[in-house]
Amino acid sequence: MTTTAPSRQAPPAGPAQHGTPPVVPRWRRRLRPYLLSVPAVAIIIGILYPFFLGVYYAFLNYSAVNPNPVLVGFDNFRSVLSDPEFWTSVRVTATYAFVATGLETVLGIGIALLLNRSSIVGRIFEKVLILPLMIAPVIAAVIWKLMFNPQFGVLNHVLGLGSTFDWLSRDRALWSTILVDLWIYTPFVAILVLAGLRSLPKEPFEASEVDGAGWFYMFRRLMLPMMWPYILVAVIFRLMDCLKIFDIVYVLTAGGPGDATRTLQVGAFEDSITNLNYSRGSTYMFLLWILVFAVARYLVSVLGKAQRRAAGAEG
Amino acid sequence: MATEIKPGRKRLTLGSVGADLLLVFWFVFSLFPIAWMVLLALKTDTEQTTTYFAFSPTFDNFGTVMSQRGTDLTSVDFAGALVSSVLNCGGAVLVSLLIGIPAAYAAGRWKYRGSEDLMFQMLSFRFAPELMVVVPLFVIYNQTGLFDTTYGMIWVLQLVTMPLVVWILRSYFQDLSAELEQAALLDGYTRRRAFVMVALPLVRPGIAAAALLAFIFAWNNYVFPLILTDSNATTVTVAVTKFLGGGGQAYYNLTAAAALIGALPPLLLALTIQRYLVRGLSFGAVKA
Amino acid sequence: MTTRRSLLAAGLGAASLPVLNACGVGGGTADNSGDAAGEVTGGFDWKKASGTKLKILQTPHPYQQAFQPLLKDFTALTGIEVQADLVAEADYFTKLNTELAGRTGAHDVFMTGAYFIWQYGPPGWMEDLNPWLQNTSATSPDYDFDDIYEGLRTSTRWDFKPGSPLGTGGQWAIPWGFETNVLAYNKRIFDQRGIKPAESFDELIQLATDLTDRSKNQYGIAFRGSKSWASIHPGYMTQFSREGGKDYTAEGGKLVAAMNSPQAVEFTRKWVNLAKAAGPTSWTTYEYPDATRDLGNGNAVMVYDADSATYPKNRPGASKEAGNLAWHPGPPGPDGSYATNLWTWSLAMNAASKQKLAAWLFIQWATGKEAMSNATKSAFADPTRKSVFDGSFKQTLGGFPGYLETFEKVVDQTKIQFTPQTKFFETTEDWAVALQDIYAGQDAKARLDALAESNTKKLAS
Amino acid sequence: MATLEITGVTTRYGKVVGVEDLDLSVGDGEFFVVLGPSGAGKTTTLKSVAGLVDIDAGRVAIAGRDLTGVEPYHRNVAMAFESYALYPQKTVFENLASPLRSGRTGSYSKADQERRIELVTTTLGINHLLQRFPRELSNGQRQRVALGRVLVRPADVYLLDEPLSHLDAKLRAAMRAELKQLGEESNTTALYVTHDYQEALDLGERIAVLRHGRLVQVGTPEQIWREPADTFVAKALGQPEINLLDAVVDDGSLVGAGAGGAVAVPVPAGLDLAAGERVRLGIRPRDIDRAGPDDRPAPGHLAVRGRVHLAERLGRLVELAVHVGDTELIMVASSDHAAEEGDLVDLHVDLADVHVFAAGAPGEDTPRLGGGVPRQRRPAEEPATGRAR
Repeated sequence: MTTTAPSRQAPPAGPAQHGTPPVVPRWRRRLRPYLLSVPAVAIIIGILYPFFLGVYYAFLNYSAVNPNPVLVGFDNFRSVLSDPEFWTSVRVTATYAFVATGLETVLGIGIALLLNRSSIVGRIFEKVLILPLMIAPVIAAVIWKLMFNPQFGVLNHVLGLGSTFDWLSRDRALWSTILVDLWIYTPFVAILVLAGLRSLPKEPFEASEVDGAGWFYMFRRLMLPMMWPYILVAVIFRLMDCLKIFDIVYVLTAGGPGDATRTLQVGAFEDSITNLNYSRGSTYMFLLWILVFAVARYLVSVLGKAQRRAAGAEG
Repeated sequence: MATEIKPGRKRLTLGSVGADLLLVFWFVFSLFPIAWMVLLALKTDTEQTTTYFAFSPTFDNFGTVMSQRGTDLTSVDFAGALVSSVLNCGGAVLVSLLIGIPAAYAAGRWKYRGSEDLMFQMLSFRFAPELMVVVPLFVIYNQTGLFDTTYGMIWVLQLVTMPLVVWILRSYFQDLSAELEQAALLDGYTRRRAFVMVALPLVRPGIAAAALLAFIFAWNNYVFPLILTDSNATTVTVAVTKFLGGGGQAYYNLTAAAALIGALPPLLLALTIQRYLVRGLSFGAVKA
Repeated sequence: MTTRRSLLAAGLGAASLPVLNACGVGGGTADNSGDAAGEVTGGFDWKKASGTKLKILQTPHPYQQAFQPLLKDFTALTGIEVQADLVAEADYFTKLNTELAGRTGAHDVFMTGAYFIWQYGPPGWMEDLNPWLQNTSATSPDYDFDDIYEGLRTSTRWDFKPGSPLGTGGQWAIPWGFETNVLAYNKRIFDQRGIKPAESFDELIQLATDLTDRSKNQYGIAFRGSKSWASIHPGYMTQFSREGGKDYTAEGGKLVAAMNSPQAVEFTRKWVNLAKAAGPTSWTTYEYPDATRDLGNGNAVMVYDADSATYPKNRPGASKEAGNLAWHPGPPGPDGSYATNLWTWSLAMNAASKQKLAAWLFIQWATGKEAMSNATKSAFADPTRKSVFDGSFKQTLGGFPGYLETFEKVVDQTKIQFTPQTKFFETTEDWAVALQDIYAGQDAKARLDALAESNTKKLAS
Repeated sequence: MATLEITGVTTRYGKVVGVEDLDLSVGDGEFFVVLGPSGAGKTTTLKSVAGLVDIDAGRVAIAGRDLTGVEPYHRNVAMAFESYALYPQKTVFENLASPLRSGRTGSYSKADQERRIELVTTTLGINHLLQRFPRELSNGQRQRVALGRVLVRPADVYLLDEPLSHLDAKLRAAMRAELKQLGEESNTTALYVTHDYQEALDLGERIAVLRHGRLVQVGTPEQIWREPADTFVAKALGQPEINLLDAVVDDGSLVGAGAGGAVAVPVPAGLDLAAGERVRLGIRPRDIDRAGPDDRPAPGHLAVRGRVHLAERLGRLVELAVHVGDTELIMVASSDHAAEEGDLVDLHVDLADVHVFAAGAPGEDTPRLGGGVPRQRRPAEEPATGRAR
């Protein structure tokens, strides 16, 4: 440096220049992430405590008619697992969860991509994208139930379906509840994906644009790999919540007609709250928990891989 | 905008119009029920199920919801429910952020033993069906005096907010180059200050998204406040459903009006937060 | 994995038993009877529990609304403050069941139906009110319990023994308001066509079908069909009983399901076909507000449900068809039976309440002559006291054609037509599911046979 | 400014080795370059010094003070990251002011800060960019800002990770000159990482060559250039790469295999090689001169004749691939002496420029035989003066 670069001046007195700097032992540095997580762990333990109690119920014969329960081992599980109604519920739950999550993911990504073009239409819609999420699902379901009503509902009126089209008939009820789920939660996926999209570095896209890559190529090869972590987080949350779906279904059909929309948690509700058979309800919920657990476990491992791949794609 | 991936302006005409049409299609579907709720909220008791679009609109329902008549119908002061909802959900999100950000940071920044397990635990909050925990919780709350209190709601809402906060933020922290904070350390800042000065502002969109979604989900939660509160800490959502009434008198118009009023706080929050949401994580040059 | 497993172990090891007891599991039924009623001595005085604060749990209902403005009178009379928490009907029992199962006494008094006693009583969640009624120190000499219709008084008594009739055992709740399940119809349309309500079930079917015109969005008759035990008890159970159906028969101390008897199958098939031919399009989601709304809007010409559920639609300005509605007992059975199923909203005391005297004073006041009389003045409710019904209530019935006649025709045969049993909700909801399955095309006989077999088994276990 | 001692440092990332058993000793005020291909552990070395990664063994000392367990912000070192690591939400000015505002690099008034930043940015040619955000800069500008954030502050050691890699050629030359001047004039201890041998030779007072996380050779540029410790070092320096010929000891000569005996150099003094032993000869392309057809080789020079197989023009220079028998020799000639493909050319090489390495399989690196510069643990007493080329 020809001029007097500051660096060449006498080093000013800084703390580092004085005495021995404090030493942080290795074990304390190793401990750091754990320390940061301690409060979270505390919350986990505190809040999962009732959950363990619920699990414990599943091994008792506790119900209103039997308030002095004893341990019955796996009796509840045997009885629930041999009940065809339970397996109907598993099928209904799985259909609901996978169809709803799948459609919401595809729609959510599509909407996010469309909004990300930042056209004028997009900019206006972006402001209202999240509106359906602002209506509590319980209320949203009530509103939709009113709209579905064949006698005075607005849907049959506007769509010209007359007074005889039953949205919640045995054949249609499941799909109609999924429709309501889509309406409420697609914005959730879209907003997560949109936030992720906006956080992507732009250089790789510019580079491949210069290389003359097509839109679809960029989407598949660049954007999707980088977006997977964000998408998967949305999918994980949606799938978990869908597997546990209760409120929308309960308001719209209470699990009917027959058992057409009797999801697992609706079944658990029937047992625990309507029938006051806590142990059977807990067994249902524990089995549901296992199902959610397994699905989440799998998705999280996929997420881990996606994150490593995304890191690769970006780095 | 960080990623304008339409190559060039060539396709602007046809592709762009088509895309806008798709958007319009979605938003008609998305907004119609809300528009219909607004109409419903403007109808009188007799019009609520007998008219579609032609009726004489009135704003009385909004007034009724907030008035003593609303309180008589629901046993809850709606304005009070709004306040406790804001306190419950705001508090819950705040606690989740305070506790969740360090945890998300730790999980996103370091691969340490058990980090994946811990993260999975956080997620597993959401596995348990609410009905499974709510009966034991009810007893515990009554024994500990948390029943029908804001503190109790903040605590139980962690089930809703914490996993969202931690899991959304972890992705952001993972995406954030560690070298930025390292540069700050070498600039002479402590880890905490480096975190606050460098990492935190950069994950702000993530924090905004997580906080907003957590707030909304907490706001919309129904089973917990239904069981764990009465009139002191009860929330807007529970209060809204009370307008559905019973005994053959259902006030759909009041329910819609109440739901719309009840959607205002999260809506205001969303509008405030929106500018953080659209700002990208990378201000352009996080990565080389 | 290590983390999770150890967490699980730690959680279970530390948590299980102590809290379990606290949760009510293992508590048994011994702790509720106590002798709270016996502890009250001396002369009766409304002010005996002055200064306490009472919490009551209610669901919005005409009865509740009628009493809401009167609560301050109670406070003035007794010095007891009342916090009345309302929970929407759809969620009422979720909330109530959780509270009772938790045995925390969060609410001292709660609204309940008679069927709930069958389920809440055996675990000891409800206080037997007999000792309170007997204790002259706790009960005002003016109370006159026998003024309450006898059918109602017995409907809230049971000894919890399967097969035992109602009216035995403890008094678990005091009836507060009640409903008979009868036919409400749109008199304007009937008059237009110059027709009269049906006098037999088959005639009703024919009439309802004739009145149905889907292109004009008008159908003959609305009744509940949703997936709930509550779809069985009003119109269905009433007509079921009139047509000779029984839910269970007692055989050697055991209950055997009889909802698959030939009469029951025949009636059920007709009932479901009626729903198809002349019922609401979305019958399987219909609860009573839906049915009464359609009546009020003029979509449904008749409703077979509780009289007090249809009543509010006839109040001036309350609905489109207000002023056009009339009541009829519904078709009698082949043998002329007007057997009618009863619903009563009653007030019960939480066995875990910590201020039982105050709670009793409230129940006593709310079901007493004066308060009930005042309540029927300000808003409508079928009062449970004969003196009130004959007194202030009859005067409000002027604009309600056929209401009083209907009431008087059926009231003597109005009682709970169900056999009391501790799995009422489970088995009755299964019944409703069976109706939905038949509605969806399953054979009535086969489906009801399966239901009966399953319910017999459930009651035996 | 201070000395820097790295003793037996091993840093691993899980099972992946960053650096292993690294010993380096940098003198007070020395401009020390670490050279190596990517993945050699260069950046890990810097981060180990800075305390940004936990070292698994060994110690780092600055000014004689052991820094084990000392937090980065207490080490008083500055680092320019290869990724720039500029704070995206801050302007260039704020980025540069950041170290001055932390309170750990001294205390500066607002005016002090502005003066220092002005000086540095003027030197780096970025003083017109102060109010811009990093996203509004080109990569070259970003890199200069990153360098500025180091130079703006005092530090015991500057750690510079490829600080010139993203500059265009012209700017790089200019910046290199600036840095060189900095190194010479100031008393700055600097650890400078690069994969560019020219930069290393140009800037380094001494150079350490790393491979797979291990130290291969330390020395002055002269030593590294003249006496590469092994074929890896030899190949790392110079473009085109050094020619390596298998040879056999025959009658006091090293005879290149496959060249039909055309390449034969006497066994250097002090090398004890038995007849028939296999070695490798290393000849740098630039050390091969093209002679005129009648030029006689000077004493101590090797002369061979070959046929030009390929001629590739690289600006002013031409790279020639010359076949001598079955052996290909790469050489660089100035375009004035350009030869056409197919021409016969005479090549002269100073025998002093012929390096002898142990024999090895193709692709295997083998050590220098004799005359190798011993691995040094102490810095040279006097600053190296020689500069290769």
